[in-house]
Amino acid sequence: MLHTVNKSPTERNALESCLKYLKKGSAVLLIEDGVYGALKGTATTKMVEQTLKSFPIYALYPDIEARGMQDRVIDGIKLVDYSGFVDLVAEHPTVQAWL
Amino acid sequence: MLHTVNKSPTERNALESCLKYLKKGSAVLLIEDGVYGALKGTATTKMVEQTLKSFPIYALYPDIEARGMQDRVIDGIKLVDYSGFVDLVAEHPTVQAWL
Amino acid sequence: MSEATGGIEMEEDSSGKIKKFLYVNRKAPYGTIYALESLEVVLITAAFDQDVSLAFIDDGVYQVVKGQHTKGIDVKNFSPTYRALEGYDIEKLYVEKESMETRGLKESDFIVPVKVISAQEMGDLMLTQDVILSF
Amino acid sequence: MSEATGGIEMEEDSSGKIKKFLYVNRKAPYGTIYALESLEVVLITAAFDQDVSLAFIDDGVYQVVKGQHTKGIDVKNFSPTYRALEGYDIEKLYVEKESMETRGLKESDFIVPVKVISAQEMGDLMLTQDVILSF
Amino acid sequence: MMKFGILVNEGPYTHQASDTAYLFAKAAIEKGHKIHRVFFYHDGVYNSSRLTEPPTDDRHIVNRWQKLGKDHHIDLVVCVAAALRRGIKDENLLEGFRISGLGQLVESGIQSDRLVVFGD
Amino acid sequence: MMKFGILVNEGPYTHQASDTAYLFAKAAIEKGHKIHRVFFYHDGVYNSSRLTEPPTDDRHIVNRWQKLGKDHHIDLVVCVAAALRRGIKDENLLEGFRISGLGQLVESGIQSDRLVVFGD
Repeated sequence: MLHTVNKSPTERNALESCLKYLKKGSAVLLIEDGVYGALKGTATTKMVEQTLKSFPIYALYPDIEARGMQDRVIDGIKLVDYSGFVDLVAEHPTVQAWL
Repeated sequence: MLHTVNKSPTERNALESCLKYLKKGSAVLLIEDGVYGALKGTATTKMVEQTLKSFPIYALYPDIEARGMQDRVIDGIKLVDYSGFVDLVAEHPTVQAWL
Repeated sequence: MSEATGGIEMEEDSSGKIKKFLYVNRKAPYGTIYALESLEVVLITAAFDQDVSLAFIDDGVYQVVKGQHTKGIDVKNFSPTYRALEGYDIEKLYVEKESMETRGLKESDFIVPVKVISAQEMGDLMLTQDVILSF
Repeated sequence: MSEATGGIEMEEDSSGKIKKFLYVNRKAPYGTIYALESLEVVLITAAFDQDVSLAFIDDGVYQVVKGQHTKGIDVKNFSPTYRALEGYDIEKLYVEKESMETRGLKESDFIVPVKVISAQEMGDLMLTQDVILSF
Repeated sequence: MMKFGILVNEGPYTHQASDTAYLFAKAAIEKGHKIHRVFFYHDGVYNSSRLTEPPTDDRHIVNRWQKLGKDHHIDLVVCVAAALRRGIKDENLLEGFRISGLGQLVESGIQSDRLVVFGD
Repeated sequence: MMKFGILVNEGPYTHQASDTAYLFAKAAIEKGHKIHRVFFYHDGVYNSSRLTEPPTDDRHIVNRWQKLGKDHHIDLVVCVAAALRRGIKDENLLEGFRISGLGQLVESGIQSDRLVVFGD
């Protein structure tokens, strides 16, 4: 299943909570303020890199770019546009929003 | 000065952040979902008890009661009603809301 | 909750189709309206004879705590509605264990019978669902 | 930001009184509108000849990061407005050090000159203010 | 006796901010303080819609502000810029509220002894 | 080709949810998928106000939904219970949206291949 996270991990617990529920076949898509979870060198980088070893993590590039974070994305996180977002939803049988 | 915090400390970083800025004469008032920060036996209890040694912490009783938390408040946290909230604002030269 | 049940229209053909709906509640009550309005959707979903489950995780576990008295904030106490869910055949209420424990709560603190399960089990439950709504 | 300056009315007598206004920005831009609408208040406050300071703490530090390109989300990029503040004699912009560092940012990442100060110093700054607005 | 200004940043029902602000204002008045103005900003502008119709067993947040304003001569000001982008205009504004500029908020900060912020 | 339902839980401008939902819907349509319904709940109901008037250099979120709905036969449904307590009625509802019950959301969950939630 696909988990979308739209909250900054330094303001709220949505990302950290989401990661507890991942299962085989799960993927995470970071959107809106959630893209701050895709960054290198922050307080939450280690947690995200650890997750990347077992699960694919995507980030919505238009949101990354809007926030000026284009040069800071963790290696291994895949960038998608809205079209890629649609594909991810279509590829996974369910989608859960972590609001 | 008076700091009001209206966010749950297990959802957001408002309380933790607020506590970093306390100075001599500062007081903290927990309101709305912020009253979850006034509880015993939670993940944030220790942080709050530590702060209590140096600064007064108040909690809005109507919000505690609404949430069914009346028997769980940390000893030393002072309970106030809306009238007491008004007094706290009047007693301190400024008030800052941690939203 | 009379407004909640208004406006049921089944003009489109969805008869017979039964899906598994999971409502994920992660927010505390009263500070925001999400808990109340989520409950309104839950009741409607049951009226459509769907297979409904409710998950309470993170601050969502506070929604089902006993002893809520809201007179002082002049807001309606909607927690008794959780007890009414049984009458709508909604009996699958799950509380995530770690969320409960880090908030100093135990099973006897809840206003309704809930099943306390681990994050692992909750993750498995999510996988079995057709539609997941979170508020 | 033309709408922001609409509706200035000084019919009541507040002439001569100068207070210290501190705007505390704790939220990231674009996910919510608070950063933008906070900036609109800041500009108006300057038009009233008040003594304005801006504090960026927690995710608020993201507001003043360079290189924002918002075309892809179809929202207006308002970050250049921070550079225009100087023209309104708003020059006291403070970034809290720990908030900056835990987000992997450094002084050269900001779109405007800011003073990076510790939480201790920020606490002292707050104490000297008359009015504190946070969004 | 003090003069308070109040800022409400969130809409009715969705967040508790408007409820808390109201109960604070009422308590302040009961204690003999003066609320000279309530300024509605961000989603707070939704507190002024005359079309608001909550369930009959629920509090009516909008009418409650209107009555408090009338009874105690409180200036209820809705920010014009915030209101326009959220669909609040004279057409759906409840009597007792007025739409004006952000300058009214700044003035409230200048003139009041305390400006108290309620938001999300 | 899939059939998507969309749920929007937040109002325009204040949160990015409505923007993201719109851009998602547009991309889905461009890829040949079908959006059969957008359901507006919670503060999402504010996305339907015909009185909305953003600054001229800003996107018009409400009109944008209307146009997408018209061009691609998307059912734009505003929850009646959520709308009433927030001051959205036929009186200020933009043409192209309709007010109906929560059953429409459940139906969307039943009938669509995916229900995608955008909120705060």
